[in-house]
Amino acid sequence: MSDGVIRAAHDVLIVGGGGAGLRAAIAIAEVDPRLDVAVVSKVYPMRSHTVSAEGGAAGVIAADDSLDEHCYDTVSGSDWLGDQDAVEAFVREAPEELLRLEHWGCPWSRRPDGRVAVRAFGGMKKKRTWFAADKTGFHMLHTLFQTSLKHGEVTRYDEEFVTRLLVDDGRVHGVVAIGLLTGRIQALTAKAVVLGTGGCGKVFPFTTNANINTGDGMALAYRAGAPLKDMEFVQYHPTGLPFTGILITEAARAEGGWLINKDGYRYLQDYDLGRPTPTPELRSMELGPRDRLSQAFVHEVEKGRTVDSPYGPIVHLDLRHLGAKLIDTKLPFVRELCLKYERIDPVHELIPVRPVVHYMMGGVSTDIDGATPLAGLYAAGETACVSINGANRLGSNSLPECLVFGARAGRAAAEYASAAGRTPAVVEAQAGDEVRRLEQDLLGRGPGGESIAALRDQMQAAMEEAAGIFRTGPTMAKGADTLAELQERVGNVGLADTSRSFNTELLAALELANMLDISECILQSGLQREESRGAHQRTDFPARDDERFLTHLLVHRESDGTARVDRSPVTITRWPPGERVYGR
Amino acid sequence: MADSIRLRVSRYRPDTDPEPHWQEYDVPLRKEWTVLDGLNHVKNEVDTTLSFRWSCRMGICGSCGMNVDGEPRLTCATFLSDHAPGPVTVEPLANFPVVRDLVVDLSDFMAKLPRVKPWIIHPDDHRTVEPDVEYLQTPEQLDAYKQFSMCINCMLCYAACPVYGLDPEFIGPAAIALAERYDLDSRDRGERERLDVLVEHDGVYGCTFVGECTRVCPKHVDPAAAIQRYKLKAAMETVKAFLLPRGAR
Amino acid sequence: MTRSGGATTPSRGTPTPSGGTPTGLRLYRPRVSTWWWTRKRSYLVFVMRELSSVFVAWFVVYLLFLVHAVGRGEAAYLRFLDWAASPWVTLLNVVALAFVLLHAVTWFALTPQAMAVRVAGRTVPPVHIIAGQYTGLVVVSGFVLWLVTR
Amino acid sequence: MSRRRVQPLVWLAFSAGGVAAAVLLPSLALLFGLAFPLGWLDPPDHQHLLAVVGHPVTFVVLLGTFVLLLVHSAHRFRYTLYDGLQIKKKRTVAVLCYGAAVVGSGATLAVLWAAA
Ligand SMILES: Cc1cc2nc3c(=O)[nH]c(=O)nc-3n(C[C@H](O)[C@H](O)[C@H](O)COP(=O)(O)OP(=O)(O)OC[C@H]3O[C@@H](n4cnc5c(N)ncnc54)[C@H](O)[C@@H]3O)c2cc1C
Ligand code: SF4
Ligand code: F3S
Ligand code: FES
Repeated sequence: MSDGVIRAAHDVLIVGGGGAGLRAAIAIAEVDPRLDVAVVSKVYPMRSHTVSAEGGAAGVIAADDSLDEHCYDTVSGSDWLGDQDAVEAFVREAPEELLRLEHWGCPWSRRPDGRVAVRAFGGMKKKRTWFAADKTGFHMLHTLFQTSLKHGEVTRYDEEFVTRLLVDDGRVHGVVAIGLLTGRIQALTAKAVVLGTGGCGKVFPFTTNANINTGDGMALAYRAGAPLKDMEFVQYHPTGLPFTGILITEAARAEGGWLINKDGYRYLQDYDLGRPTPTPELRSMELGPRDRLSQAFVHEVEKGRTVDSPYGPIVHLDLRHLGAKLIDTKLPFVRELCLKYERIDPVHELIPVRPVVHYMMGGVSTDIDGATPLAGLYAAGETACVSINGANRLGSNSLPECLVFGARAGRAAAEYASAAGRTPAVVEAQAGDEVRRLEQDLLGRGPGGESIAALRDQMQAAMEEAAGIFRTGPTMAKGADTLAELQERVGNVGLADTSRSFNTELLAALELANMLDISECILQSGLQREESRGAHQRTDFPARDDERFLTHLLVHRESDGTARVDRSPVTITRWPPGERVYGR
Repeated sequence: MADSIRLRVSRYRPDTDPEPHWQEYDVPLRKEWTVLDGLNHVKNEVDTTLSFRWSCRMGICGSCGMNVDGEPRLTCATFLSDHAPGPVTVEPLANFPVVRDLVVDLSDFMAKLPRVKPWIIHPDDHRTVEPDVEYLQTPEQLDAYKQFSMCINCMLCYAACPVYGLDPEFIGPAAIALAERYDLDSRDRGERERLDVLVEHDGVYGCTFVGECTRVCPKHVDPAAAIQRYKLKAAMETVKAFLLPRGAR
Repeated sequence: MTRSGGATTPSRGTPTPSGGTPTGLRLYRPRVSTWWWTRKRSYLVFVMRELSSVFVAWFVVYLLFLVHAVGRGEAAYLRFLDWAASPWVTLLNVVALAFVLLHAVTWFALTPQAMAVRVAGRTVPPVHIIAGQYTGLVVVSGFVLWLVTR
Repeated sequence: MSRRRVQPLVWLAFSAGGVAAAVLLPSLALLFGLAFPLGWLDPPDHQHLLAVVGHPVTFVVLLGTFVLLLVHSAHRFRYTLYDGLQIKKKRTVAVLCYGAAVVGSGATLAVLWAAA
């Protein structure tokens, strides 16, 4: 083992051991086993947040379904902001990827005849969501992880936190990472780097996301000079448990659950989402898209038709009419979570729910092979923005997105790495700078100064205030001011923990800095988009404005650290912009 | 209900401490707070140097296992109110080397897991590469292995198993349960290969059926059952090989 | 296309972080105390259960004495019975019987876990397996009683 | 290869012994260990017992059962020594335990043979 600044050199380095990262690693191992691949992850791969996904993964397989219909649902779901070439590639390859997972042992739920079962999902006109009971992400992630173990040639750096991308002359050459167990800070060089670092729900106070979802990859890319795309689109999931923010999967509604207000009324019928029917109707009512359902909730609050709880207003999800048998076979985890965290049994009781921050449509801007504008840098999964999700992601599209674009990014990175030259020597000096920054500036700083937790709380509060389900110019501008102030103060956070080994305080400080950068991008994009589209609803600009805003917004980081927003066109192939219609 | 509860937390900093010692913190006792919420309160408000792992806070990522009042538990699924009036002792998972405070070293398990080949093995190699058709699997065939596929690798079973504590060579409950999971999968043909690994001296026969692994498993995987069934399977195979010396292979 | 069926070839990246504790860590390795099994009730029950082996062996020896005595003739048999009624042998037998019963109860309770019994494609529920074993115990005991007292 | 294949067979014998101990020993122990010596029941007369013990079927059954019980005990006791007392000399323990079972089995054969 080398003890210098550079610890090891690889051909392709994958940052992230979630669905996207592992799929990329396996793709490379399969296309070119001679390439030297490594996966770096800040948690053990099977702890990645993909593990919490519940509902399912969409892929056309049923006889009555077609690729075009899945494309249309996705494009209209995205409020026409998704790039249609990417959507077409995604829809075409999703079934193959899901089948591949079937071959690797994923325990998909089955029909009595042994074929893979599919369920309905929000915003989808056909049943096409593959599921493994309601622990789909868990089973997918463990299947991927265990399959990756077969490829013993893939090196893993578990519990290593990447703090910086090494860039020279517009090309990425590796990363600097902290080994959490030892505290050792060293560079891992590579000809290509793939980011699969997941989402950033933790910039908000109330989220379904795990503690690790701090948007590190987006911040790494942003600082290295790659732009972030469509950052203003933050998905609120309509059904999270109050207090914890634990998600009650959309599958609960797909299986027939109802959303009711304090009068027991299925209020979605008042918001142009169709008429209530006893059994679920596709693309209607409870199976409408997430943006519209979350917005309906806010209107119910305004009308005073929600229930007050210690954790703010809530509505109820009613599963009682589904019966114990269906709940236990199709939604066992929902029951487990309700019993454990709310001490209620959904077989007999109503589940209290409220909208909760769930998913980032935006991310590191990539082309349809996962390549970012920065040579040698690739991204896939929630951290990337290809974009297939546009202004609103449909439930069950993101797991297959991790697979499809994880594999594509992996293959593209492999190809690039095969042709790339040697790592230049300047990289070592850069790595040395980063090591010094972490060791002297941060670790050597000592206690006192600002508290990480307090700054984080203030950031989250500001984001909830400014970038909620409904937004206005002035509130976003005010939020941006608060962020600017927090940016100043974050330079003074104190570190009481001087230990090298498993220093989670150091991590929290680095994650906070990442989240502040991303929060800023979200608000800066949001301010620029003077219209309402999908998840970005501005009460000061309530209408969609295709004239001015049928375009992506890209946030670049200027050399002085400020954000510059510019535009890039949306690719339209076969589905010209139209009205989003649900329930009619 | 009292409004606060005392946590007795094991601290160990390798740079300065020769061995772990106790530190006590009082945290608010709220009905929806888990032990993990208590620890986070300490981390955020009281003592930022306390170190522990957690992520999903919904009992699925498997990272927050610790010994709470002597029992291996997921701290995100263990409520403070169930341990009132306290004090609640919080220690790193038993049977593992301690890295720091409540963080243990899992390298041993991570090295063992690939040994049991927890992936689909099938002589037709294309099965794992070409996504042409789906392989049929009836709900009954799925049920046969489903329970053993629920393992979140939380390591509570290793912390509870005295055999593992005494002999860290023992491959251990979760790894064997995962081997069983693939053996029972109708798409797999790797039984023989895994058997060869698991009949070794540190394999299934190291287990003396203490059964604690199953008792503490938060996901009802029942590794104890997996192991005993494996023993029987291995014995039957051996008898078969003995009776039909060549034919069986 | 051939691929080694999952051989874990050593990786080519310099260190092998996938497995193996990183070097240079000062880990604290807790020692398991000799009395670990007194710490928890379930551990204690386990060790007691395992100790039943001593008493099973004792009964084998004891029954062999009996058989031996029977083979030597009536007088030896009666002497054996006298010896067996002596206080310390009685005490030993009482304790040993208790352990044998503990063995039987725990053995029966654990069987369903160790063995998935399938009849006509369906898994037999654990209670049935346990009940079946107790039935076996009663039948065998009845037979023994009948055989020796007939 | 052949060495490690012994483990499963020993375990099988251990299990068979466990079953035998669970279904057969309680009644035998209760009758011959307590009930007959202490006079709770009239002890069977010598002639009858001799006939039973001398029967070839009894011979085979008792021999088989006793050997299994001894292997069962030896196997379990071996692990009790490893775990309960943390004895580290694993080889020695194994040799002593199984050795005792082998010697015991020889003695069983001799005693049963002599009585038959
Ligand atoms: C509760 C919940 C339920 C969901 N349900 C569904 C569903 O039913 N269907 C669906 O399609 N989608 C669902 N989603 C969305 C979907 O699960 C995620 O978008 C997807 O799993 C993201 O996968 P990923 O591979 O991009 O990232 P993750 O799985 O989040 O992995 C990120 C990886 O990056 C690593 N990493 C991050 N930062 C660093 C760093 N600085 N250094 C080193 N490593 C780093 C982490 O360790 C981790 O391994 C759900 C999401 C949530 C929160
Ligand atoms: S078997 Fe259970 S206790 Fe053991 S690691 Fe798996 S989930 Fe955790
Ligand atoms: S606790 Fe240990 S000894 Fe066996 S039954 Fe479970 S692995
Ligand atoms: S934090 Fe994920 S299991 Fe507890």
